Amino acid sequence: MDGAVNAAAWAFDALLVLTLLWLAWRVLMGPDLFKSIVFFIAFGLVMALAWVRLRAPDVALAEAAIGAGLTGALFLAALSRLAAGERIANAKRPVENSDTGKSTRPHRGVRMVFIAMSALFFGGLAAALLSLPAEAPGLTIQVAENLSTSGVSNPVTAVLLNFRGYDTLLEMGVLFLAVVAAWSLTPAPKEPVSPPGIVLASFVRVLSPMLLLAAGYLLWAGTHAPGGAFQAGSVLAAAAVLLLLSGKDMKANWPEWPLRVVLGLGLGVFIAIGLVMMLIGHRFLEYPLDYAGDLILLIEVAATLSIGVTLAALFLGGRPQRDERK
Amino acid sequence: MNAAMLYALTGAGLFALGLYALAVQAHLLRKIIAFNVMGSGAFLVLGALAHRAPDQVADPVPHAMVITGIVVAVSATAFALVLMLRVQSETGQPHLPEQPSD
Amino acid sequence: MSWNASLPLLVLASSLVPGLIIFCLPEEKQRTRTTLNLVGVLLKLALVTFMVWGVQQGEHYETRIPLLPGLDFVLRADALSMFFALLSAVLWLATTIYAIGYLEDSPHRSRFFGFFSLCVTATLGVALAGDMITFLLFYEMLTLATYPLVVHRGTEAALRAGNVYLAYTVTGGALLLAGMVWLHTLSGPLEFTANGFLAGLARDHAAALVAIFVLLIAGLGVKAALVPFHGWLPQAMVAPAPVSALLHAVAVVKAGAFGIIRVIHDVYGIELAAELALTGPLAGLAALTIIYGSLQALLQNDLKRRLAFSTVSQVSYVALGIAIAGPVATIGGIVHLVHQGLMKITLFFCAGNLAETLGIHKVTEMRGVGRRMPWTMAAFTLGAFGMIGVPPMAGFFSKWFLGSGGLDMGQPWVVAVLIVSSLLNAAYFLPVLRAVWFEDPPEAWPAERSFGRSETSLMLLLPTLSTAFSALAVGLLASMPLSPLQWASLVASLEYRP
Amino acid sequence: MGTLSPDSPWTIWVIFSPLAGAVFTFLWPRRARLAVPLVALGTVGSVACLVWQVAELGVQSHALGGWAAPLGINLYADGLSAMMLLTTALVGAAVTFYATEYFRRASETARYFWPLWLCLWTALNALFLSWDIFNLYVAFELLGLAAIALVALAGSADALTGAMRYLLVSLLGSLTYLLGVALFYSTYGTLDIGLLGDLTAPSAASWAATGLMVAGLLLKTALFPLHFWLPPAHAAAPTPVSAILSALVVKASFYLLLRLWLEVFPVTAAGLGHLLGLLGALAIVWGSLQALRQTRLKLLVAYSTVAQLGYLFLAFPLALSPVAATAWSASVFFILSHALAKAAMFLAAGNILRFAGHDRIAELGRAPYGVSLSWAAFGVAGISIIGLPPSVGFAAKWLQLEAALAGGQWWWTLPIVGGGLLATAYVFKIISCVFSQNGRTSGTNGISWRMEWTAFGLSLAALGIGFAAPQLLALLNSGTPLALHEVGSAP
Repeated sequence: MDGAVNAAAWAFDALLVLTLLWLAWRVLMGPDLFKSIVFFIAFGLVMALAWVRLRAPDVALAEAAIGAGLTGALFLAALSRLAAGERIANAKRPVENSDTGKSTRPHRGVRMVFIAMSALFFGGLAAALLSLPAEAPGLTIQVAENLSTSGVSNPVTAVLLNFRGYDTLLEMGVLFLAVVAAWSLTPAPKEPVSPPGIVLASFVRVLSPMLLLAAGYLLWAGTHAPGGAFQAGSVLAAAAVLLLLSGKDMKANWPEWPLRVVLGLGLGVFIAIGLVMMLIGHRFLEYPLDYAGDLILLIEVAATLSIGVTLAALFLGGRPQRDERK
Repeated sequence: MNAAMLYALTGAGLFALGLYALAVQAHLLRKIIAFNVMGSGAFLVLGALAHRAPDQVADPVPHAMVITGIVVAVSATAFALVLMLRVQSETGQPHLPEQPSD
Repeated sequence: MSWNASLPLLVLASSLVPGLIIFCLPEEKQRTRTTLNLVGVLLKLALVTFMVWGVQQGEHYETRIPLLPGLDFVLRADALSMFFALLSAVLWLATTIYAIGYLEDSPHRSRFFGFFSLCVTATLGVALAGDMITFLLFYEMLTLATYPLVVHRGTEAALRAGNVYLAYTVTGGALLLAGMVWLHTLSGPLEFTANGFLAGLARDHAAALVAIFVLLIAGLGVKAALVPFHGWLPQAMVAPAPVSALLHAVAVVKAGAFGIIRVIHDVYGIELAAELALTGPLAGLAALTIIYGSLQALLQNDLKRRLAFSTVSQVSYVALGIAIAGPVATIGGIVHLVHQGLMKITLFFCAGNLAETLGIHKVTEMRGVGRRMPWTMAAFTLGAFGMIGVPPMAGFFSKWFLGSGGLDMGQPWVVAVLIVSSLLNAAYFLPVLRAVWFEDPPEAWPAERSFGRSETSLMLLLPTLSTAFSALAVGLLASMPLSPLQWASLVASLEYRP
Repeated sequence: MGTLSPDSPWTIWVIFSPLAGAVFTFLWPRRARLAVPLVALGTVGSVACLVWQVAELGVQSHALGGWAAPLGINLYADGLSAMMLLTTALVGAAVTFYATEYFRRASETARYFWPLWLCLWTALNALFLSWDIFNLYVAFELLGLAAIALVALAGSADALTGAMRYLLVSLLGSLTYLLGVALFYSTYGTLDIGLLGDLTAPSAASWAATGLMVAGLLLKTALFPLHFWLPPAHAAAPTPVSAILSALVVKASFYLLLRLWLEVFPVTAAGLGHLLGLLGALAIVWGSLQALRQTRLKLLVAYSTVAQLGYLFLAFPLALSPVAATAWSASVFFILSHALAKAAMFLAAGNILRFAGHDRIAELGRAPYGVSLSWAAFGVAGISIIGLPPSVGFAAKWLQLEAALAGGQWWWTLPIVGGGLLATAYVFKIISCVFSQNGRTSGTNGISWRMEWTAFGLSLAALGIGFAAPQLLALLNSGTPLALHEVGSAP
């Protein structure tokens, strides 16, 4: 009986792994960029399945929402903007640059060398992996022992927001920086990414509130079950992206500064709480036992908002255009 | 060898595949996609190895690290895409020019 | 910091500070610049004189600042350093006045005098350096400060000469550095000590010490223009005349020669150097340089190039005197620092006067110039006689001591070298003198400028006459107390204390 | 609670002063000119206090969130961290001062300089203080993204392609590093540098991890032959950014390599050490020759960085001897020296570029007289780059030569000494322009005194700080970061 379950599990794992590799190959080497991106989204979803198999539901959620969903959307948006840019370039110089979209591959011999090097790399890495001792050292026990004083009951959330909260803080910094950096590069492209259709618009009208609800649930659930700020934030961003896709021109109506404030909110609240803890005599980011849960929730709410808006802003691909109109 | 190790090896394979694509693909969008595949591979190695002892409870620390890594990756990707579009609008093409030989 | 400890720093500051201020002065502030220059010169001269007096009274002047583990920045006054310091201070006075006259109305004077002051600061630093690392500091500073002077004119030729100059001197500095670090790893501190500080290492590290010696002498030999490291010196002749005077008589070649004295006396110690058989080859190299320089000088038609090769030859007298490794010859070598300085600076001033006043650059153009510029050519004659070694000029005493020192040490070949060299000196100077005084002047000079009743600008003439006179005086008064010769004897006696 | 007393955790303020500044300048760009000096002052002050703590009280550590390693993340400051922070603070303050003038004409891109630069400063400080290899990865990404965005700020095609290439290299380096982190964690079950140091032993996995991390970091440090991305990016960036990148950012990845080498990697990496030294020597020669060949001033300065980075790597073979601490100290001194001098050089070059309107070396003659102080800065910085006394570059070179000769590896003196000669050649290729009579008289754009004096001040600091070498050496050895793994020192 056990054997049969095991065999089935093995077969499933093997199938999953082969699918992953095949999808990756199609993503990387497929001739058509659009198809590659679609395959990439599929790849992300299968990857999420793999994370489920590895008993990492939090990661699976994050991978599905961010790794597959948002990254895929970013790729699609970039591809359509690339095409638009190429049309402009071709309009200017119709003859010489007609083949810019096609990627030029290096010579066969060079490719063989790269193949050999990648294979060598894989071989070495695989040998190192296989040489690892069977018993995995880790921090499972320490996390479990301290979970009760962390303020939350989901161990991953405890690690993310308490034990290794500083990592998460810097990661919020990276997100914040990504927006600043993207805004510094260019104003957001003016044309809507795709023309809104009636079906899409009504679909979005139904879906957006549900997504908001889902985000709220994920955020709340994160304290004791899979979920948390990043997953919730990305769902929030998904709602925003859908609204943008359906042609809601949010940037025109909104003044810029609330947007800036929300973008900085997560990081700001995180730093402020850390420093306040320090000023009242604790370590940086050390939450008093009684308030740990509340403080973490406060940080998560702020972070969720910021993450959602940040990811949506990144999807827009540049700074708000208000500045250019003046 | 168990299932977790299988996933870890797959992670290494994805990383190597991405590395190859990074080397041979000239289109910047493809290079950026390759980074994402490599990143997924690295995360898979990290997550799967923590799980390689059969009957252990999953170690949450690598999971947290992977989530952090995914968010960092999406930030870097988003920025890279904007930069790619700027390169295209300045130079007219989504490739890097040949390195001036030095 | 006590007075005695700060005095060496003040000596350096007396030219460094005016130099830095001069950099910031606008070009047209000529009077301020001249005042600053002269105040700096006189202040430095006063301070150095005071220190000379102090050293004679047994005062101890030392500045010490830690620099690296086991290594300090040390400025210290001893007999040898004050000897060189006083020479530099005095000749700087003459050169500064000369340069002010020479560069009247030429562009970039603030820049020129700024680097000029840095150059002298570096020379004084070389003189006062109490350990090798401090010596190296100022030795490199000297390189950097003289480069802008060499390329001052900014022509293609000047820039090329500057590159050659840098290539030689920086390589020399690098060799010196390598030698010093190696020495440091063997011996620890690198402070100059009378009779050297390496005696204890001779048994275990003899080979290393020889190699280090080669590195150090090669590094110093570049500036001292020892063959085969002399290539930069004739090239650097494109620089303005005061710079040439400075390079040849006061700063650069002297710093190299002075460094050789320091290495042999105060690093290795003359006994150890002789024991390791280092002095013999050095003496041979010096002798070779003496002959080679003289021969080359004979072949030059350009006056400044002829003088340059003469320098190559003459400076090696210093190295020769030290390398003979006997007390008498050492006196001859050390005193030649001063004697050659006075004579060679006179000759370069004269060359500058000829170029500035009449546009004469070539030896063949000098016919009959004695009638047009009698004072200048009188000074030139004194300098030339000194170089040949005619008594009672200063150069005679140098050669006398070198020769008798060589005989004392049982090395009669030295006398032969000196005789050949003197004959060659005579061969490249006497025909010039004959042409100057006894041939008829041409119809017109290449580019004549009028200076009223005087034969040339007084700012040019006075320094020339005073250095020529000094070259005569130090010879005539050689036996007076405090004459360079007596002072050199004192320095030598410290090294050869029984 | 005495939080601001001398024993308060200045490590925290060192990281969060600039980060708070970054958020503030993003939210209120119009107040940036007012806030930035305060932020810089706060950061430099915090660093000064931390350095004082390290010098007087020894190692400072702070368990973030109250969770000690291995569960939590420790901040850790010893002499090495203090030196890096100090270097960053010196250059950072100067560049901040310079940039207030450089970006005076508020353009749309200029207002993003401040949050980006302050993020970068945060990342640097975080990197120098973090004691956790995964946290270092996050800090590294922060650093890389900020640096790349700053390069792209120049907006030209050169800058954008340079930034893009930099981005690709940076991401590749980070991912390779991350894979190494994964291997270390799954072998030893901890991310803390100190704990890992006690655990690591030679094994296939730890060797693979070492290899991956070293490769990633070499790529980011631009060690020859992985330097190809550096000169275009550094040369095309806006002037203050060029200074920051060359002075600080490449040093950060070297610092990390050094730290991991000393603390984490299995100790017997002799072959790898010699390889790194060899590449360093080649970098010195190749970078210098390339610098000599350049016809543009900023590219010349950028290639000089490639060459100077080579010196840092000579420590790896030199430390395989009883005088390891000397060899490592030399590298840290090179970092300090090059940071100050190269920042000064880039700022000076930027002034000259802005004044003359171009940076073609052949046409720079006679341009100098409007910006003579910048030329002086270039020259004085050149003294440090060449390594002449009394600059701190000389101290570094002296220590390195000493390590080579005392450690019985005399052949390394050849690149050290030869590099100085080549450096003289390319520095004076520029300096000779001042004296040249060729070229056109050009230059109409006035350069404010602040921009000139910042460059000059930095170059003077590089020259004069050599006199503080004994104190710096004492600071560096606080907590003996360099003496932990002296191979072969004990019988």
